[in-house]
Amino acid sequence: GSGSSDGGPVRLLVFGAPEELAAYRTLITAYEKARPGSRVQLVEASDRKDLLARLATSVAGGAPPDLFLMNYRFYGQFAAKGVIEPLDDRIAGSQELDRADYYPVAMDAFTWNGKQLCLPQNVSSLAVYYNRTLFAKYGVPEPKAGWTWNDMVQTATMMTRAANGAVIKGTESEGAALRPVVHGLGVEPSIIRLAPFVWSAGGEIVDDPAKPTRLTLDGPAAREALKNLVDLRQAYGVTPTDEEVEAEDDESRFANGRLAMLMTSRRATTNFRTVTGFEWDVAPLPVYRQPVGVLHSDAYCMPTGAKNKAAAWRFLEFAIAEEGQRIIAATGRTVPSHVEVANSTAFLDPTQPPRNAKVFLDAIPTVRALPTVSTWPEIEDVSYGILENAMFRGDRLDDVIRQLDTETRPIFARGEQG
Amino acid sequence: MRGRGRGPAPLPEGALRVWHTLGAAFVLLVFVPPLVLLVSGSLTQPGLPPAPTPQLVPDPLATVGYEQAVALGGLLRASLNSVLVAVVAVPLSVLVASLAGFAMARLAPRTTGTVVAASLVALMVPATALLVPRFAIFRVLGLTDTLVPLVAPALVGTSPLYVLVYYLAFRALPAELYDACLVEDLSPVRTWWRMALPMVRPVTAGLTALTFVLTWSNFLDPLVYVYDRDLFTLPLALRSLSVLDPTNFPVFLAGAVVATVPALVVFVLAQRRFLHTPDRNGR
Amino acid sequence: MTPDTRSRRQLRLMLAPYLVGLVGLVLLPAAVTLVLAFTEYDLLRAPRFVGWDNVTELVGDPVFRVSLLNSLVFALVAVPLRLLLALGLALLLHRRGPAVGSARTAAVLPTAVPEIAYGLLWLWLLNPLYGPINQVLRLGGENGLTVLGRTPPQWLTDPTDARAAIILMSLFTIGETFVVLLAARRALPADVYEMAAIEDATGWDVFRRITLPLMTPVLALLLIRDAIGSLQFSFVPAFVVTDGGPPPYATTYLSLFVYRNAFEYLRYGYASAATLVMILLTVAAVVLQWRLIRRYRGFYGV
Amino acid sequence: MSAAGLALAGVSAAYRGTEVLHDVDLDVARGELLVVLGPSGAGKSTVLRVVAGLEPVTAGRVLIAGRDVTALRPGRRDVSMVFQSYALFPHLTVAENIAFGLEVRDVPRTAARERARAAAETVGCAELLGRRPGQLSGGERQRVALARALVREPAVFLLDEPLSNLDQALRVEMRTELRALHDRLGATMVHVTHDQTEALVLADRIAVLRDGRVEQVGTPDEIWRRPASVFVARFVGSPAMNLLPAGALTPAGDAPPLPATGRQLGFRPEAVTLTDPASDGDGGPAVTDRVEVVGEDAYAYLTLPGGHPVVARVPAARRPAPGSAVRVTVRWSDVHVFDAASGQRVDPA
Amino acid sequence: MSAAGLALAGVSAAYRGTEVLHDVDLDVARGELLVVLGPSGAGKSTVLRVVAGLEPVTAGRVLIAGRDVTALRPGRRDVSMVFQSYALFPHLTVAENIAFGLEVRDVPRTAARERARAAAETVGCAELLGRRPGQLSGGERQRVALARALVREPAVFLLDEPLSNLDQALRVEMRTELRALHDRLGATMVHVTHDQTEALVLADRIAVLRDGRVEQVGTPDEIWRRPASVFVARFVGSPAMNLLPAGALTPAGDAPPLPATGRQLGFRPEAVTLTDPASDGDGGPAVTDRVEVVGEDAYAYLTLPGGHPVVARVPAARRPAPGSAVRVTVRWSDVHVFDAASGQRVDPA
Ligand SMILES: Nc1ncnc2c1ncn2[C@@H]1O[C@H](COP(=O)(O)OP(=O)(O)OP(=O)(O)O)[C@@H](O)[C@H]1O
Ligand SMILES: Nc1ncnc2c1ncn2[C@@H]1O[C@H](COP(=O)(O)OP(=O)(O)OP(=O)(O)O)[C@@H](O)[C@H]1O
Ligand SMILES: [Mg+2]
Ligand SMILES: [Mg+2]
Repeated sequence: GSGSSDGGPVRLLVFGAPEELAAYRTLITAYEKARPGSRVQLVEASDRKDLLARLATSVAGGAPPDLFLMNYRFYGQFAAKGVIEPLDDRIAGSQELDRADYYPVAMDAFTWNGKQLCLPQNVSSLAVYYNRTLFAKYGVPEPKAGWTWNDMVQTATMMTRAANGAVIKGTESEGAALRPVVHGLGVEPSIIRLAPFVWSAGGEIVDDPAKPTRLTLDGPAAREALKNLVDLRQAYGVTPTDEEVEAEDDESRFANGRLAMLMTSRRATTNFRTVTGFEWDVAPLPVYRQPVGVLHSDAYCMPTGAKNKAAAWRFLEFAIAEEGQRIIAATGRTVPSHVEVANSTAFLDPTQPPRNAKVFLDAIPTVRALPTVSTWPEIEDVSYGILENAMFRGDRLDDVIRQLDTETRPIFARGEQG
Repeated sequence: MRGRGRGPAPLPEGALRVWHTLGAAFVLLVFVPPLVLLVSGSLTQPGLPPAPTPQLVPDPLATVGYEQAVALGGLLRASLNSVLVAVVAVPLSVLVASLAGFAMARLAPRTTGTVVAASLVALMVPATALLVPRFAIFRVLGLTDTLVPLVAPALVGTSPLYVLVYYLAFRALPAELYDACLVEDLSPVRTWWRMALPMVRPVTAGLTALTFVLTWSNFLDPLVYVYDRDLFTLPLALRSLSVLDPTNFPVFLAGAVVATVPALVVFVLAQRRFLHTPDRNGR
Repeated sequence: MTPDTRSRRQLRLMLAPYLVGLVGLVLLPAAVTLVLAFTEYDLLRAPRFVGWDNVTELVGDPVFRVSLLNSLVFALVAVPLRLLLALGLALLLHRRGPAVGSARTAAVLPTAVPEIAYGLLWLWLLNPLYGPINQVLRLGGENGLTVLGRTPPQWLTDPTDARAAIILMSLFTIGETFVVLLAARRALPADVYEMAAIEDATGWDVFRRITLPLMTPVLALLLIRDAIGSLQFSFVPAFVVTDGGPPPYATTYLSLFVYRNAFEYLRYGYASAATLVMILLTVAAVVLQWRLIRRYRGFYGV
Repeated sequence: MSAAGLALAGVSAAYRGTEVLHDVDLDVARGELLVVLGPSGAGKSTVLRVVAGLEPVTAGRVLIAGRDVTALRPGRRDVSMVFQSYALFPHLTVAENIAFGLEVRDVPRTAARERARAAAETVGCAELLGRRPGQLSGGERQRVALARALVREPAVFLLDEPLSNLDQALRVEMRTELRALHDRLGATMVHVTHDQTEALVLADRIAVLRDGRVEQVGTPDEIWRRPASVFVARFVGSPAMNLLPAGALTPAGDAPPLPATGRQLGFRPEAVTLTDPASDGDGGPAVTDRVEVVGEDAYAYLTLPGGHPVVARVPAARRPAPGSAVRVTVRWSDVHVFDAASGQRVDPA
Repeated sequence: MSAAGLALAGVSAAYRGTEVLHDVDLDVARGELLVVLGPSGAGKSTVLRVVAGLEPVTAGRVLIAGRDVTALRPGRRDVSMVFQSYALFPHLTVAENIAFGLEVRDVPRTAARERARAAAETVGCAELLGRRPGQLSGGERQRVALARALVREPAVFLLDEPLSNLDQALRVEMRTELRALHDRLGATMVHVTHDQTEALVLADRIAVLRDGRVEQVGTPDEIWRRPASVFVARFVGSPAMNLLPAGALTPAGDAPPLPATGRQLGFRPEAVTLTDPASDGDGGPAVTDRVEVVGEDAYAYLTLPGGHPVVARVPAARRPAPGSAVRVTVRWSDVHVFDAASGQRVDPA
């Protein structure tokens, strides 16, 4: 039968904002309807940290969920420890799944020691969301494909406006009344935001993408990209200050119509679709030398200790295959990993913003993945602190780069990779 | 037994009252605003850009926050679960704590000393250190994904501190009262029930309220032990609201209000016990 | 008078549920965790014994040192403040009077707010631009400055201000201490206070010579509890409000350090070692306090 | 009367609305020792508490040394007090308890301790100085409470049954000490007791309280010899004064004729003489019900023919046997006449 | 002596290592009322606590109704007790306090309340039933404590100064009630008091305790008339017995010759007769120091030529003036002879 073999429901551990969780519930309802008798129980965590805590304790306690959804940047620590069930055999035996249907870059990101451990549900990349209404209001040309970093800085500068509509420089206004009411650009100072520009400038993030041992931001290209990122705040003042970010994060600032451009992934779309006050769209990332994107992808993984593997697999098949992908894509949350679905109206729905959704698809051929070393989450956390201080406090660039190197090196050393 | 009469007035009544009232007013001024802000914040229209000036009465006044909080967070179901846990865990916890505190006050000093030391040690153990081993225990007992692990802390009186507080309270009762009970051939349990427990009613009221709050706001345990959304308790539901973006603060403040109100009610009820039962001196 | 056998048996039975809980739910699990401090354990694979490696690594770990320092500073500042505040409130509000009832309720209200909700509330209150606190501070000032012409505190971005914010938050949740002290104060015999009144003892004398010594056992317990509690300071505020920042680790307390390592970086063994250090520290602090209290008690002889 | 040491003028007091003192007037001269007598619950302690300022008055004024202290807080009234319940500080040693009042008044520590020791010696508890109240017997506690009151030299001493838990011997001793102290200090003292001997021996004047009203104030002699009412007459003296309707017995001596109704005659057991019924002389016949022997004295409980009970004090050696018939004589000079309706004393015109 | 109601055999007891009872032997017959007398701190309360089982013995045995209860817990000893400090439950009303012992023994609630009311009436606090102890006067509390003990019918009643805070009149009344109750129930009672009259009137026998040792046990008459030691002689009776070295005074009557040293003569104030120094007759001269008047009686404090003090009881009406010279006569039949060294009674051979 199609009912779950061990009786209990398939437990799927995910995290997300309430709207995202609603999307998963939609998927599950559809599945249970399509496969009568099957039951899937959504185990909800509110954020990644909660999910990790749950996952780890339950694995340690010997009762892990049957499936969990996880970003490739964070799955390394589980992959390395052999707690994720390789899926190759099941894929091979599957009627519904064909490797070839999926973007290889996403599939590869979840390959560990040659084994396919998880199956990606989405393949996203960074894009620049922009407020068309604002651009129109101030008569600034909208960003377009192929624009450069300098174009972006210039656009951002032009879009940083005071209450009276005049262009102002955010740096002069520290602590003063003349805070910009509209900031030109929102971008968070993290490795994952920095990476595509480093690559685009011809640099590298780590010494060896397969077996990284250190961050290599000391290379000239990487250094330039980093400096330019920091200068957005320190020299041009086009991004909000840390105080302003704490007061109102970039995503809400954008949603509230006071941020002209925001660099983020597909994830924000669900939220922005609720915006009614203005029109918005997406543009590709600016480039230095060649266009490069950075991969954002989440996948379903099955713990080796799962009790309900067969049933879990059946749900996984459904979720990853065309129908499942359509359902999730319709919520706006994902750029489907299934090539066909991605190019269908389920994703490129012309009735829904962003009109330029194709930007995400166009970027896919150029995206690169970050390393999946098992200690990567720790490296991101450490470097985020350092980068934040660089961007907002204006730490000396040399110190920043040295600090990044020395503080992450031991973490790399502890890491394991596939 | 000593002590008589109503509270005396070491200061002339008038001056004393003024001082106490002034003090009380000051306390109100300091402690109430955060909560008023909580309520007023929760009544703000979500999704609007934040107001640049402080607003005590939000404009426009909106209950959308509550609607969204209830819908998004599944607050109703979660409230029900929280109530369920509290209804079982709080009385159980107070029972365990008062029984243990009483036993400690009456047992030989050596036994008591050991238990006190063990309780202090237990107080020192951070909650995070217990999650994983406890998970294993609960799994062996087949109790994960039930509400039982959320009730389990009642076995330690929710916090060993409460056991110790009971212990001190029982120990402070005049020895003659215990003697009188001995002469009346009361077994320890009955001495506890008929004499000691009624004598420390304010302590019980206070600890019940505190136990309720701790149980009610327990966040780590359900996070780790409860899988089923239908078993979520309020803090978990709130936690999922906390990932909303900041412009939606009315939604999570509304959730916070919903989660806070029952605790407040319990506190006010307990407080009434404090106020209206005369204390040991008939005040 | 030591109880007879039957009573003893009954008393032991009364103690039994608590002991079961204490051992089964706290001491045993804690022991397991502490044993894991000497292993490398990632929660996923079997633990591997590594001896003192974790501890050695801790000693050299700058993040750990910062967290430790943060926790100690927090304890040194917040614990006395909290206790004094709660004691002051208990003494102020222990007798009936107009508004006293409401004031008592008000004083425990913040404690009644579930931790997460409380964190969310403060996250909003402390918002540097739109938070009510800074909005009030800016009242009357110009250009986003306070009346005194200063920039209002950068609660979430300046390390010192952020630490202050966490302490401020903790000062409002003294309900537990307050309630316990209030109950203790109300249990004190009235005639003794009448006696003191006749002797014209000043408020200070009454406090120092009567109230304080009579309440010493409870105060001692609370002091120790609070010291313990703040060293492993329930990490929710740091977790929800500041996320350990401002960068790099301004409000990363030991508890957050432990949580991160254990559940985010899956270094459970390492986190256990930190827990071990934390517990040892607490033991040291408790023993020290105990001694001080003992000396004090010797003086007053409670 | 010399300058007022303490005065209560029209004082009323209430506990939660129930008035327990009604319009009490009392004047205690400076240096006088007033004993307050009265049945349990009469309001004796309340009087002291009102003077000390521990209870507010609902009406009237309290003056200490001529100063109106009604609105003053207790500490400002310059009184010291022994509580009926002792009110010892449980956490302080005996020495610290006694020295408390001095130390909070900033008497140097050593001086305070020295005076505490002296006071403890006065009440005979010097060897207990290092103990805590919990380790003392009842009488020892009471002595500590007394020492604590005596260690200071206030304007007024308020002593609420300070000797009730002491044995007779010690009580006599303490009584003498108290009197000596009082004479030495010239202190104003208000002393509540239910021990008649104590009251009669110690007091300059006695105030008899009944249901929160002052029934009579007078010297011990007045109280004893000229009780103002039946209540005072019967309350003071043990066994209580005999009370008969006029006519039930004809006293010996030059008694004026009395209206047969509306009057009551009172006479103490000491005023009764028993003679052999066989012997002649006046006096009525009576039957002995029972006899109580107290040391050298015995009390014979008799019944007169009309069924009226009479108690007589006789030497223990010459007590009648229970059941035996006796002849009862009462000296007229020892007889008090009261109005039967009001209970007030009626002095033969 | 009838079957033992209560027996202490070689009982010692200690507080934290300090022995306060030394080898106490006491036998109380079933239905007997034993009064324990002794100075403050003598160990009277401790005796009761040992009997009740509230303090362990360090040696010896306690028997109640012939049963060895030394190892039994208090509740199993079938005693009820009035605590010196009352030990009322502050959270219960008077009615609940009194009924407590019954209700915990599963007497039906209404029956318990009924008996509680009856007991409250016995001690005269029926109108207080709804109050809490905090709202009572000292004497009222004591009566409640007494009622709580009397409401049951145990094998032994232990009453620790149950009347100390009552006024004389009430005390006499309660004393009679207690005696009547005792006679009615045939209960064994141990009653601690420091009121001599109470002891003498109430007791079947009196045990005098001194520093944790039994000094004498005997009927009131024996204690009064044949005190076994100087201590008992002086402790019982007020003012205390006069004590002179043999030779200081020659009693009247057929006194046998006494060795001049090594003996002490004791005689009560009642045994002294004062005569006018001018009148003749035997008796030595003395000077009156001061006079205390207690109702009908007066106590004259005299000094003999050798400087020895003597107290005499005289009728108040015929008291000598302070400072006046008198002649002192003592009846030989009322004189007690004690060994000067040991203080023990010496009976003329
Ligand atoms: N808990 C205690 N710890 C230490 N010593 C005590 C304790 N209780 C009583 N004592 C001492 O034991 C002795 C006897 O005490 P007990 O109470 O039996 O005296 P008592 O004869 O009842 O005196 P009183 O008439 O004053 O009540 C006293 O010297 C007293 O100080
Ligand atoms: N706190 C109180 N609340 C209510 N009534 C009280 C309170 N204290 C005393 N009373 C009542 O007031 C009356 C007088 O009490 P008070 O203590 O003055 O009596 P007392 O003369 O000292 O008696 P005793 O000799 O028994 O100590 C009594 O009827 C008593 O019941
Ligand atoms: Mg009184
Ligand atoms: Mg005693």
